Amino acid sequence: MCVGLSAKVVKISEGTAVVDAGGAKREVSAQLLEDLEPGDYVMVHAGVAIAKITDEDDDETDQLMEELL
Amino acid sequence: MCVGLSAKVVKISEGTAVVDAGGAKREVSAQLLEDLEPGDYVMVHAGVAIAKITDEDDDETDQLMEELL
Amino acid sequence: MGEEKKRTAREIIENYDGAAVRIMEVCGTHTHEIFRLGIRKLLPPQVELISGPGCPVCVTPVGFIDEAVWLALKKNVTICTFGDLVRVPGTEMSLAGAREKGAKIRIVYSPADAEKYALEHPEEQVVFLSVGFETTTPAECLSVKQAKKDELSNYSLLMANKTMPQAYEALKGSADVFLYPGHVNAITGTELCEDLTEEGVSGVVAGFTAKELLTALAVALVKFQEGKPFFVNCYPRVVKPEGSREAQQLTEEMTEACDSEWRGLGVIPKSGVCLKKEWSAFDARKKYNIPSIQGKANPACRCGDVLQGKCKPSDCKVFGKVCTPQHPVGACMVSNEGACSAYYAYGDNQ
Amino acid sequence: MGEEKKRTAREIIENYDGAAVRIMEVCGTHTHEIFRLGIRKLLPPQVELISGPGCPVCVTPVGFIDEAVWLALKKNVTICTFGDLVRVPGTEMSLAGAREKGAKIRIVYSPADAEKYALEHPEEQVVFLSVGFETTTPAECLSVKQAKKDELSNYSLLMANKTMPQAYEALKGSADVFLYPGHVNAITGTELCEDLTEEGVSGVVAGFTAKELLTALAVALVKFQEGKPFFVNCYPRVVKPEGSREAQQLTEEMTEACDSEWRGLGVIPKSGVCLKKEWSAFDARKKYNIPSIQGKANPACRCGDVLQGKCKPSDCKVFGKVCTPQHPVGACMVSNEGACSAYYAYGDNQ
Amino acid sequence: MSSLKDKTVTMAHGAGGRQTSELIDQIFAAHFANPDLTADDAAVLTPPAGKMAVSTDGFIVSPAFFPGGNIGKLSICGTVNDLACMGAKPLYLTCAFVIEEGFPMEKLEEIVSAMEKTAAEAGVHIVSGDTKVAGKGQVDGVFITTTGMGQIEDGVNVGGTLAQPGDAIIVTGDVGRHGCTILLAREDFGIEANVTSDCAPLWKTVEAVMNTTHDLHVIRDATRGGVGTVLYEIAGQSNVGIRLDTASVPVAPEVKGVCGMLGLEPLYLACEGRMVIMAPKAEAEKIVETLRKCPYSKDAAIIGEVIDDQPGKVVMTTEIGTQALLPQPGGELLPRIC
Amino acid sequence: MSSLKDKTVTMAHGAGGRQTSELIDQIFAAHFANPDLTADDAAVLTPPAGKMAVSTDGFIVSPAFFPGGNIGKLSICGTVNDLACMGAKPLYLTCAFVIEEGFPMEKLEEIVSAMEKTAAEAGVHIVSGDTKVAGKGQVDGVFITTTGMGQIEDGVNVGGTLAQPGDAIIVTGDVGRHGCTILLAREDFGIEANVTSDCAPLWKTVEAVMNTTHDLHVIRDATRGGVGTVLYEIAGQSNVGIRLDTASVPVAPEVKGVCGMLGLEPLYLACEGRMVIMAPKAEAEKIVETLRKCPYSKDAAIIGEVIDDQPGKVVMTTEIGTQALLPQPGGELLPRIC
Ligand code: SF4
Ligand code: SF4
Ligand SMILES: [Mg+2]
Ligand SMILES: [Mg+2]
Ligand SMILES: [Mg+2]
Ligand SMILES: [Mg+2]
Ligand SMILES: [Mg+2]
Ligand SMILES: [Mg+2]
Ligand SMILES: [Mg+2]
Ligand SMILES: [Mg+2]
Ligand SMILES: [Mg+2]
Ligand SMILES: [Mg+2]
Repeated sequence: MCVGLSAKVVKISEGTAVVDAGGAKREVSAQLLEDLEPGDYVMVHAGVAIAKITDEDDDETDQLMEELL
Repeated sequence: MCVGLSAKVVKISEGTAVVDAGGAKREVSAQLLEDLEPGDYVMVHAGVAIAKITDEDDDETDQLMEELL
Repeated sequence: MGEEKKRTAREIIENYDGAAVRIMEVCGTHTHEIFRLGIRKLLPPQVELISGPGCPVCVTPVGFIDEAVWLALKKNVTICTFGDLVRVPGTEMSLAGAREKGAKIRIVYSPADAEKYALEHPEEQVVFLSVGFETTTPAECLSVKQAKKDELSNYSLLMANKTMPQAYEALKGSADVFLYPGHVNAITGTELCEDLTEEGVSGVVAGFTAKELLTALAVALVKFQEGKPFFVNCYPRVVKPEGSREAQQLTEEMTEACDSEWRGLGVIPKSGVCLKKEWSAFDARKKYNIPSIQGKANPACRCGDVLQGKCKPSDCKVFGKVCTPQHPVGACMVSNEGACSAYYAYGDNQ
Repeated sequence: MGEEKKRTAREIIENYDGAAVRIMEVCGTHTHEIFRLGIRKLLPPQVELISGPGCPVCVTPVGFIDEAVWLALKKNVTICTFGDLVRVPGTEMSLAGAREKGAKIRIVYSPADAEKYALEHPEEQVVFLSVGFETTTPAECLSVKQAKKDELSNYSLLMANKTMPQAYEALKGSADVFLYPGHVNAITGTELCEDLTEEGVSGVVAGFTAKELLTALAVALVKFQEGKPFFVNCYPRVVKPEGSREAQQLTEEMTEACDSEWRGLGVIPKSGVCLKKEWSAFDARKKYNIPSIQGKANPACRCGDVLQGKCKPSDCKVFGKVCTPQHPVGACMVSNEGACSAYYAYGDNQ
Repeated sequence: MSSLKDKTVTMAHGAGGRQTSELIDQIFAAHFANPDLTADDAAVLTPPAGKMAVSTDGFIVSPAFFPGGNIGKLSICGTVNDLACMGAKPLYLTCAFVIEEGFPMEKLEEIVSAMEKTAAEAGVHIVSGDTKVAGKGQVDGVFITTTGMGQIEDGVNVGGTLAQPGDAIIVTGDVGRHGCTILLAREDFGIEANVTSDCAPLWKTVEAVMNTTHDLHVIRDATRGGVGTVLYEIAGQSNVGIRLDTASVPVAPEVKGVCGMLGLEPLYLACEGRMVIMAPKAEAEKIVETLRKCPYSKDAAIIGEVIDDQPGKVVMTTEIGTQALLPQPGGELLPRIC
Repeated sequence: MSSLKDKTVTMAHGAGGRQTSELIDQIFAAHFANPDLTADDAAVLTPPAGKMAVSTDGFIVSPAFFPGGNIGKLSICGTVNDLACMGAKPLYLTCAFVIEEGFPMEKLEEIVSAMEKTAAEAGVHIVSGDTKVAGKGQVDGVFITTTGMGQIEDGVNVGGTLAQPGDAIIVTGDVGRHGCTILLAREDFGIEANVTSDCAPLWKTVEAVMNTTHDLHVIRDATRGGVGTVLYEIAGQSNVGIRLDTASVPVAPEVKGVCGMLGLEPLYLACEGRMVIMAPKAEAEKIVETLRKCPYSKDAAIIGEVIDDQPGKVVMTTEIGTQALLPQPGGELLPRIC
């Protein structure tokens, strides 16, 4: 049940957003995130957008590895 | 729905009687008939024994014809 | 007279050579049995059998079905009923149609079973569709008495009960001889019928076996030839002159006369019975505050005329075409005891 | 360092030749992904992965299921739940078993959907089975807020929500390094984890993709070799040091800490959250006056030890024999994210 | 199998995975085992020689258990008898179950065990099956669909269009027992009577008749709608009249009693182990003699004849010697009888 | 048929009398008409030459109408495909309906019309049927059981036990569409995606493959339980290992998205128009080439191979190049998908 999903915001209404993951769309709560805009990527859990994602991809980890080593 | 059935009383309880027609038995109300006894024949309608029958058969009609003609 | 004595009822009927005579089977069960036994085929042409208003299902007006449908669908009530009522068309739909929409409709053998069901299902509201003549009304009253004894608050009757005397009055002149409904007389006795002879109305009480029916018809024909109004109880093994005192008392104790609508005959004053005030907790109309519903019968349907003997089922334009037991347009086609259904089932050729 | 720089995370892991190290995946989703990706096979023998208590379904005690079953069967309540809870065994039966007996059990994607269902079905009483850690609690709080806005009196939560910090305390010493659950940290931030280094507890926050997991493990191994307690946020695209202020505020506003029973860990003081007094109309325990139920887990089940990393699923005597995902004995076998279920699904040979 | 006690059918049994296989192994395969039964997508069979008869029927009878049988026995009898009606020896049978979540496993086994026994008696192999589980309240208990394949015996040509004036009409036993049993089993009417369903597999019976004579015109099982409906069907299909001697139609007194109480006609109550046979009068006595030696047709009787008068109609000779039409079959309000 | 508007199926339609006949005439016979269709108790058919394949399945999918098909289309595809899996050309089909009182007649006709179209496409004759009506609430809408008979083509020998190490594993198109469609159609999850069921009759597809090569070992339709369940089944039945190249399994992005949201594995979602084929590697390219020319298998792909390692198991090559077991199929909580 802890599944989290990164998805793209395609529509914003009051307090809710429609997110898209590979063409699968669903309305989720946007109440925990201010200033969400279409085009943003968010992490969705249990129907709530819980975090804005800086990067759609996990490329940041490359940087992390760079720094580490 | 007006079907009436002549049946034999096989058991008497308080206010009810079990009647038998060819082996099909059912509990019916005996509240409209006093002094019902096992062995009596009754006319049953909608779950109520509505009349005691003098004769199981319709032989009485023979007599009627006799008288008439 | 020695030879004549031995003539059987059947011979009397087949050889009747008297004046033209119209005999009305008041009771639907008689209609059905007469068909089943092929008795109509025995009759000489001048003897006409007319089917009367004696099927409680057939005379129940469209509005009654509408009330039951309303209770089932709007009030979520469990309807308990004799099976014949289930397919009678209402204005919008029959009870079978309501059941398709999720209504709970239970067919029971007796009102006592409906009361028992209510006792065993306290979470449901149960209404019994109370139709019938003097024969059936006591059974329905008994169920209410039992409900009171069981302290049920979820059982009531939707009543369309009727009594025969007013109908006889209304039908006077429709026939020369009435074949009185044996089981009604078993309850009411024969006094009224005897009294009717004084008004010139003839009749015989008939039973339901082949022999009883033939005898009653034979008696009717013989007596008719004698030329005077007559009454003969041809069902003495069941019908006593005084009827059933217990049933009469019960009905009197619990019900009172009211105006009642008969399909085809319209409202006949004081031809119905309803529960007295002290039993009104068991009166579904009061309990559920049923709005006054004006049922609309299909205008093509001539049930009314059929019930009064004014026409034969086969005279109705839709008989056997649009109106069949599978797709009944009127109540007379639904009930096994209805004249249209009997004409249809046993063929037009009788 | 020029060459080393290019070593991939995978190489670091495969070639780790440092001291023996026990890494605990706190989060069930991590356990599952690590199995799915076959990462365990890459590990040298001195690196041990232990599955921790981070699956909300697994740590939910038997009594909670019993409460839900009681609501469903005795109070005729419609239970809305995440799918994973449906087959978790209760003392007498699971929710699937209750459904066989006629209980209404609906699987929903989010608490908001449960609230919406309640709004659209005012005739039903709806209870959402509120489980989860810091990540999920905000979603459940939001549904209650919405229910208040919609003026619902038929929606409430049966809560078994938990928080991680107390669990970390309880598990201190079970492992050398914690793989922190990324989505919990997305809400709570990283302060607590950083503070834990001062108590000597090391850990990294990990994401969920292959690259993120490998990187987090590599970072953990490299840092572990350095010999000092450490903390690294290896999931920066989602986890910010401050976490989600909005979520923290919401949870603070609506809930308060309470003691909570964890399967295997027993009651941990202040490790649960429940609705504050002003929201108690939405608390199913108060609303339905649920009797105190002492759930009895199957004594053969070692879920508790598994959740604490004290044993592997395969050390449980009934694992894979009596206890399978088809007939789960304990919660760890039911949830996809449970350690027993992962060991079973991906085979014992890993 | 005491291990089934208290077990129920769950949604997982219908999900197509391991538990479906367990159910198949423990219940279905255990009882249906025979060389033709497949675990694959389809059974591979040797087709019948000559012409093949194929029939399918769904069974939804409520209650599923009734005096004289259960839905399992019924589901085999129904299809075996439909094949037998075509003069076909039943060879193969498939069965598809839809089961309500929570259905007791012991009851399921009782049903399957009755199927096994009845199939064995009829000499038919169950070759393939299917199981679906529907959620609580989405199906009432258990529904079974069986499909049968049979080999049409050489030299026999029967069918609903082949009745001829002069044929005798034979019924293989007393009528209406199954319909009456189901009515009573539902307990809605509070009537008790010692009536059991006539449900029986009749291939052996038909085979015995075919061994007596090949001069047969119609064989039909009188299921939904009873003997009355069958007679009207044949009268219509063959465009002949039918004269029925009501007095010679065998009816158990209990069935008569129940019908009297409820205002029903036994001729329109379902049978599940009765055939109506039409054959030239010259053959009729022989046929009846054969039937009376078979276990399910001891009360076989000639009940009428095919006439050229009144095509499409069924005419009864009544108890007073008159002729009257048998009322035409209508849309009766009967419970789920098959 | 505008006359069906507002009409519903009533109990009388299931009573076996005149209204049952009307329903059969107006709906079933009208759509299923073909020379083999019977009005009698059983159809009389010419049996297939050689070996005969027989398969039965019950269909209870909810909702009965979904993007890409309905229960009628599904009921034909399911059985046709089970026959095709045995290398059998579908010849005859029977269908038994259980219909809920009050079911709209127009919807029924839509279902039957889809059956007609699909049967025609598959070249199969519907030969016999049955209709039962259950009371409101005793069945959910409409259930259909179909049974198919087919002729096993000469020279082809396929079966679940015949997979051999070295076989290539082919899937005929993208996976999980049907299961995903049904999940979405139930609207319980509030997810929207442009996904339609892959439901299709595949006999022509299989025939094309058989015309390409007779060197085939396994053909199986990936229905309940999806491709993952089929692979485990075959691995068990043939006692071989299976290596799956996860990256080459075709999955529509929308299906991936939905699975991501709900935490499901596309390999375990049902298909109703996808076959898994196992054949020697040398034949694989040819087979895929043929498949890509057929209408329902444009996305056919080789997704793995049969190995002698790890018998009974399915091993995936993961995105990081490691080997991991595909999780074993379990008792998923899925809605009624077939
Ligand atoms: S045939 Fe039908 S429409 Fe005509 S009078 Fe009779 S019931 Fe009414
Ligand atoms: S295998 Fe089953 S019984 Fe054993 S610990 Fe895991 S869940 Fe509990
Ligand atoms: Mg059949
Ligand atoms: Mg049949
Ligand atoms: Mg038949
Ligand atoms: Mg199947
Ligand atoms: Mg049920
Ligand atoms: Mg099949
Ligand atoms: Mg199949
Ligand atoms: Mg298949
Ligand atoms: Mg049939
Ligand atoms: Mg329904």
